[in-house]
Amino acid sequence: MSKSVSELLWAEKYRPKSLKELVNQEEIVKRLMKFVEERNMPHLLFAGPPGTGKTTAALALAHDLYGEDWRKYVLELNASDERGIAVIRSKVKEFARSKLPGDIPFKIVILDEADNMTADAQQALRRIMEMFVETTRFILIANFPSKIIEPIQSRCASFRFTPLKKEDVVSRLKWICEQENVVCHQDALETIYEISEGDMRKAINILQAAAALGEVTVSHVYKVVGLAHPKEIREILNLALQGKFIESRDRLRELMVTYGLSGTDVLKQMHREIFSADLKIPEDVRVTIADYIGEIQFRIVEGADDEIQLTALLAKLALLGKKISSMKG
Amino acid sequence: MSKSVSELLWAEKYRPKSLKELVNQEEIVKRLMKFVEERNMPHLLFAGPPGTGKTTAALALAHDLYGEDWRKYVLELNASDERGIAVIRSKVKEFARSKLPGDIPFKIVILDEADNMTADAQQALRRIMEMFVETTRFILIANFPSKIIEPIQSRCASFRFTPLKKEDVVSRLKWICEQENVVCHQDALETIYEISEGDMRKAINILQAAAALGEVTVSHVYKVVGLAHPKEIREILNLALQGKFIESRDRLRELMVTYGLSGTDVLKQMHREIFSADLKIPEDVRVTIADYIGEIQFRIVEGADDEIQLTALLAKLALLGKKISSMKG
Amino acid sequence: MSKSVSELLWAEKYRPKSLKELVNQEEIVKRLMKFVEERNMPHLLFAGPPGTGKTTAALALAHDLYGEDWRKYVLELNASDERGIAVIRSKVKEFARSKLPGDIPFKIVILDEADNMTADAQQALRRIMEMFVETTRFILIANFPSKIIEPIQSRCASFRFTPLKKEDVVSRLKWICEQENVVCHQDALETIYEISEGDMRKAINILQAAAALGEVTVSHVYKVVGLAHPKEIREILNLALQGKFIESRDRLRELMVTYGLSGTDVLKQMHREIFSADLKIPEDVRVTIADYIGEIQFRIVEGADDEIQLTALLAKLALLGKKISSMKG
Amino acid sequence: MSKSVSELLWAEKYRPKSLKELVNQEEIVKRLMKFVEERNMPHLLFAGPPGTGKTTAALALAHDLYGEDWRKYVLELNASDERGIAVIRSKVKEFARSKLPGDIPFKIVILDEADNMTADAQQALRRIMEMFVETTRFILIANFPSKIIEPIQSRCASFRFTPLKKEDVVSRLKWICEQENVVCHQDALETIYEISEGDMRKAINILQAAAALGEVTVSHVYKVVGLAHPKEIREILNLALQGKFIESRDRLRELMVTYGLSGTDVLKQMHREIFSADLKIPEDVRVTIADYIGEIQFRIVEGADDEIQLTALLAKLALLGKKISSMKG
Amino acid sequence: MAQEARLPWIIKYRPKRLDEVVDQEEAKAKILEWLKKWPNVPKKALLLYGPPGCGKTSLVEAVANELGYEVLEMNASDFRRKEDIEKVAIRASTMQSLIASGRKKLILLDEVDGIADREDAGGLEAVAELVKISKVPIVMTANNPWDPKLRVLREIAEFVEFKKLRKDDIIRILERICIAEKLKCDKEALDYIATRAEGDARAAINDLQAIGEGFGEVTLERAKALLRPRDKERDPFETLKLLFSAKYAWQAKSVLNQSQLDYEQLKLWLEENIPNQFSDLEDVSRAYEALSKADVYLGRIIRTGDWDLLAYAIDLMTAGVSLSAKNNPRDKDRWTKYSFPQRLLLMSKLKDSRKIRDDLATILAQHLHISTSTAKAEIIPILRAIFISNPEYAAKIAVGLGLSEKMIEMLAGPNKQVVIMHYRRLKEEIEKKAAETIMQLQAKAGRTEKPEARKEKKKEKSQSKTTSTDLTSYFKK
Repeated sequence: MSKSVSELLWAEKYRPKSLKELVNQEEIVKRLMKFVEERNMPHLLFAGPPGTGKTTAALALAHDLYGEDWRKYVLELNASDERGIAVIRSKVKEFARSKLPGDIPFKIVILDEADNMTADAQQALRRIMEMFVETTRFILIANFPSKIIEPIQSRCASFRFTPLKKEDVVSRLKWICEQENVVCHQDALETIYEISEGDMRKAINILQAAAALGEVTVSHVYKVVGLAHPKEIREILNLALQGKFIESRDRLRELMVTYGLSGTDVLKQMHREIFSADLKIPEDVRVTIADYIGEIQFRIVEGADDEIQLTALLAKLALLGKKISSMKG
Repeated sequence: MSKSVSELLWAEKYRPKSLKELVNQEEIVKRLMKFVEERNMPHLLFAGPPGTGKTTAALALAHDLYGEDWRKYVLELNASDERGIAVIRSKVKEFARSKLPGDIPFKIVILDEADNMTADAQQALRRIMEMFVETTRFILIANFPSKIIEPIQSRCASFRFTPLKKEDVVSRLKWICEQENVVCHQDALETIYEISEGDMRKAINILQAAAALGEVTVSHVYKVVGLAHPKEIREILNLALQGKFIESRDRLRELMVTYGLSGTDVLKQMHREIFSADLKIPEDVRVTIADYIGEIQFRIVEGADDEIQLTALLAKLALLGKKISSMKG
Repeated sequence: MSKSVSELLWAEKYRPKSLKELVNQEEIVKRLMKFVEERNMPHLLFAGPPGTGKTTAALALAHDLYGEDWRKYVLELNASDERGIAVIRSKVKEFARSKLPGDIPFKIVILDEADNMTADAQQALRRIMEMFVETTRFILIANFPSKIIEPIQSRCASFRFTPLKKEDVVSRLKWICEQENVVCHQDALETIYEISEGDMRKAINILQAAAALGEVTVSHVYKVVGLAHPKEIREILNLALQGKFIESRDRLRELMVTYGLSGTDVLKQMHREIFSADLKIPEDVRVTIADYIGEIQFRIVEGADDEIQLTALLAKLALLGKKISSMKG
Repeated sequence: MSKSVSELLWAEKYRPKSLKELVNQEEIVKRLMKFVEERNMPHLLFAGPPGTGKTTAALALAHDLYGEDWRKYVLELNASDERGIAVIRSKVKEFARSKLPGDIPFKIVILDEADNMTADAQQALRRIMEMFVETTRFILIANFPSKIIEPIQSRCASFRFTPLKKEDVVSRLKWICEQENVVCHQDALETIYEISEGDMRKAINILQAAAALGEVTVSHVYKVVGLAHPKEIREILNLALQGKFIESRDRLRELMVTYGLSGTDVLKQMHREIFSADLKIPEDVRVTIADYIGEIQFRIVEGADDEIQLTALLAKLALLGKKISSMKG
Repeated sequence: MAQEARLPWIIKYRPKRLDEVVDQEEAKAKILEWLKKWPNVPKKALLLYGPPGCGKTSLVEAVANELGYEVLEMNASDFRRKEDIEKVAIRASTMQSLIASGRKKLILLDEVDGIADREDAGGLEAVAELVKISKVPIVMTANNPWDPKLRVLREIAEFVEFKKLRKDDIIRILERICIAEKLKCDKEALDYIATRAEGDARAAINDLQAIGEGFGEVTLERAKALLRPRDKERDPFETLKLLFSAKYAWQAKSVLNQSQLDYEQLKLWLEENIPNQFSDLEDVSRAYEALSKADVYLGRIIRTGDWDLLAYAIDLMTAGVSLSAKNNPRDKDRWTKYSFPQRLLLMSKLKDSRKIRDDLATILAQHLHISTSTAKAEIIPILRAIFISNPEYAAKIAVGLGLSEKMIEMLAGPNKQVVIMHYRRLKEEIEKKAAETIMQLQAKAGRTEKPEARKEKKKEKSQSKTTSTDLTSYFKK
């Protein structure tokens, strides 16, 4: 089952298996290859935004170290899965205890999302890392290195992964489309890049879902990610700014129903549109809207009602529009 | 209309019992029927706007799997009514424990409004889903799929329910009217569709209420909508805007006692009133009120006492009314 | 291995072993030496910011009391490890039970981060302290003495550790560089002091990490601590204040990506820059920015979206800038 | 050994052992001595603020009744002991029921902080107090007698302990300083009195800690209690309100370092000072500041950064100050 | 006797005979009569209630003494879980046979309001059961008869009220003790003690002992020195007046220190009275703004558990409200007739109506497979439309869904009479039909009509209620 699933998912199917196949993060790859060569390495900390290849690099490193059997010598833990440090301790203990075959220098524990652990759990982790250091190396993966406590950072060699560049992502997507015999449009691939914000895994997932609808077009892309078409969002903003409060609100409700958007989804899309050249409003209006969106998003995070708060946002926009036009008039 | 001594709500009376009876969401139905055939299925996630048949599909699936006795093998939970994940856990545990007859492959837990759970509760839910996976499958129902955490989404087969089309809703309403021997007008049915925004349950409810007035005409439909939302709220808003603060507050209290409304209920109804044509106030006042309501709703979320916050809102409205009239005067 | 690790870490390698080697906190050292002399002491409470030598002093005291074998008579507990008071009790019991050699007056329990314990746990701790007082003395270590309950405070002789002075830290760092044959720049050492805020351990860790990049320069320092160069932060602030909203936002995104900064990291750095003379803005603008940063930081702590909120902050700055220039103009 | 530790603690060392040594609450002491003389007494309820000698009086009474062996005949239950309804029904009842040794008129149960017991537990106590009155008398000690249920109050003769007078506390402290050969300043002793709010035990603890720093001076006193001098806090508030933002912030940082204050400590002190007549600001401004402080405290409670938030508070004050002066001007 | 001397006086001077019990003549008579008639009494248990120290337990003991009962006591110091009570019940139900061999028995369940919800789970229900089967009289005592948890006892026990003692009675008791103890007593001192006791003889005796014992005399001076008068707390009206008229923030803040109101109550009193005191709308709005912010702090306390925030809530609701009178500062001192918070009066009504609405929503939620909040937001309004516009049809739905009459009242508003009329008629119809069906079935099966007779009887007892719930469960199936 797991095999077939991984073949079905392009993100898995096209995930590089070996360090040699990694096309980005050249600096990092070079250093990692050195470890393979020397068959020795310190604990590692891989930091960077999602989808920049951190996990891929960790697995590829293991692959290159141990060959095809690598899974035997690797324990993968997802920190947000196994929240309790006690679980981590016992699993690592179990894993570290088992004997090493003669030619294997050490085993590897890959700990994903390590920055999601509490400071206390990280303290405990640090001790675990020390306890088993003779037989086991840790690769910690984190989005934000600053959320990893000092003492761990200072025990790890640290690698910083940067977001992939547009051309890299787009050309990779195009290549996959060719492998899969899928028709794709350049603007659709660019939209995918923007939505996925340099996260390769996300990008490939979107690509696959859009391809499932036939062709990879812009509107298919928006459909599969469950986002409204930016044009619609812009229209709502414009309506509100023109003082057509009730109309804008009706449109918004319709949109939310059609696409199944939550309040946060809508705000995120609005936030993106503020920076779009297609929204024809003066820059200072954009600025004010950005300020409002921050306020409303906070309220929703605090548990306020999506609908009431979005209405309040439209109301604020309508008042803003009125003020601007009265100033002009 | 029905001649029997007792009467039920049509939304339930005419709910399809089996997948075969489901007339919309064909794609989804086809996939679900496959599960019935194979007598196996993964966890499911049904997402989509209210009234698009999510719950109906879940119940019909259970019916088709287990036959008339299906209720024995199904646990229905509504996340917004269960107090805390601990309660959910113990209920599921209890339910999962009872033995399965030989021919039943697994039991089903239907968890409605799963997107109302906090991220932490969802994490716990995920663990529960895993714990009982041998004997139990979950069907999670949500309005906004983006509010379901990633790890749950990736463990579920996901189904997206889309809003019903006008012709589907209208023809269904017409069919019900025939069953009930109720005279109905095409334009009235269309009006119902528009008011209910593609929500089938809502549409049928309005239909039944309009039928209770005799015939289903456009004016009856509007009358029903008017009756459903008491004009008291409107009067309270008007009193406050006229500066009659104490009077408006007293009326508010009376209303809350008569109907058993909470502060949040009242605020939601006020929010609805702002958009009602029956409230005769200039549009820019509506806008300002919408802004106030957003602010106060946030405070209700943050605060301890709904009614204090509502009273504060009335005071603000009174002040607003005074300012407006002084500007005019 | 653990030995070599401690040698690898400069913070361990250069940690003073005996009270005599402690160069700061003279008053405290004098009092502690008295205890060694008298071979008697009450329970102790060491309070003060991180990295001011509390743990070092405790260990050095033990060392001076018991000689090289000191580890035998000392039980180190980290409150955040062994949260449960039950664990503490049993460990202390175990430890206190073992016989004392003739010439040892008492054993020592060092309890780190005691202020992280709940009030209830502290109450229980108090009883434990009383229970074993005949054979055992406690040294409690805390950042904030106010978080230690009254009854414990009054049972302890209390010592307040103050942050190290700039010259002390810098000269210590310079001395270490000499020992390690590392080239270092004076301004880099000063930057380390500022970033580490008088925390010696942190300072040494940063020094070591920066040294690993070759020389200890200012830019290496910023690199290893994962912070943007202050100049870049200031530029973003300036762009926003000049109304170049979109540009400032693009720069900010780039920065976050390059350095892997989280929203909180950015805010902390901005906060530091408000007080920098290199940022050429009037004092009242600084004031307003400080207010905004507080608000936005809180929102992010509450779980709001980093990106939306930082954008909102830049928007606020842009609006502020506009207001100022319009007032001038 | 435990003796020497208790001798190390002045609050223990100078705690009166016998009623004769009690220097305050003369009327009550006289009354209690009569009970000793008569070898009879009703149940007693000692009420009053902390540190007014309630527990001391209860223990001294027991001491005078039974002599040095008094602990044998007394059951002491403190707040930190389990005192739920089950304990009352078992442990306390057991003790009350057990036979009297020959020459003792009755046993004593001392329930410290009885007002913290649940109402149910208190209910369970009622009849025990009557049924076993021949062998056992109760002394209940409470800070808030109103939290003792009425039926128990009516079973006790109640005595209200009043806060110690300034001269009493100061002269006691002075006397202790003489015993201990410590130099002390009159104003320091008065400061101790003010901080300890008539709580003798707290006062002596502060005295001892301050003495440990060498002499008992005002600044040593503030240092050991971890409080800033109120005047300094007021100065910071004034600086901020006058718009001297950076200066106020530098002062605040210095203060926090010097006294080892946490953010919350500072906020609490500020909150106290804003209502002080020594801070010359309009009355409604005090409330506004209180709101600001509350907001900032909440943010810190939620996990926001101490430093950023305190800076934000000072910024808010600066902005407020500007507004006030512009309104005047 | 030496032993006796060491007793606290409240024990030493406890009434031992009936005539030593001061006052409470009515209660005495009731108890005596009830005991004499027992078991031929309407209710098989007595519940004596009244404030502490008015002699409830003493009276039971005295009566038992006089009439020769042996008292089996169970009180709050005993575990009173279900199983503990049941043990007593077993003894009680078999005790009759013992009477021949020994004295008559009486069970005293003292302090039944002290049966704890959690630790004594099931205790009160077990007491109710005990009363049913007991072969000996049962007397209970409690302080507050309105305690909701005593509701189960209301139907099975006769409630007998004990009054607060009058001051004169208390003085008489004290005088008697003074004589017995050979205390010189000062009339004013006794008056002072008795006043302070507020009808509680036990408290007064304790005070007397505390002041007098060992000194040989009771003086007003010592009474005042030892027994501080309770702090006089300001009533709500004084509290509000002081708060509104405060010129300084600290003045307004300090009103809570000595008030009968706590901050929660003060919040409600302010909500009610701000517009009574302030006339300017802006001032009013400002004051409510302060109150609203105070409430936000209270909410945050609940969520974070950080009670340090309470200080800020109090600042805002006291000083914040008081200093809001900026446009019309003279309003601050205006004489105002304050009103009692209507919300406190409406609270129980509101609770009832919310309960009805919640129950209704629960029925609808189960019926329609939706959440209760959706039921409230969507379905109840629609039902309301139907109930207002078509009473007959509404009645059918009410029957179909198994709604109660209270629910119908809420939904139908002005139409409630008509809908309920139809509703009752429909139900009768159904019941008739049901009865017919049962008869037919029985005729078919040829059974006796015993089960039906029993059912008929039950129906008489609680008419509409049972049928409506029966219907609910019927339709739930």
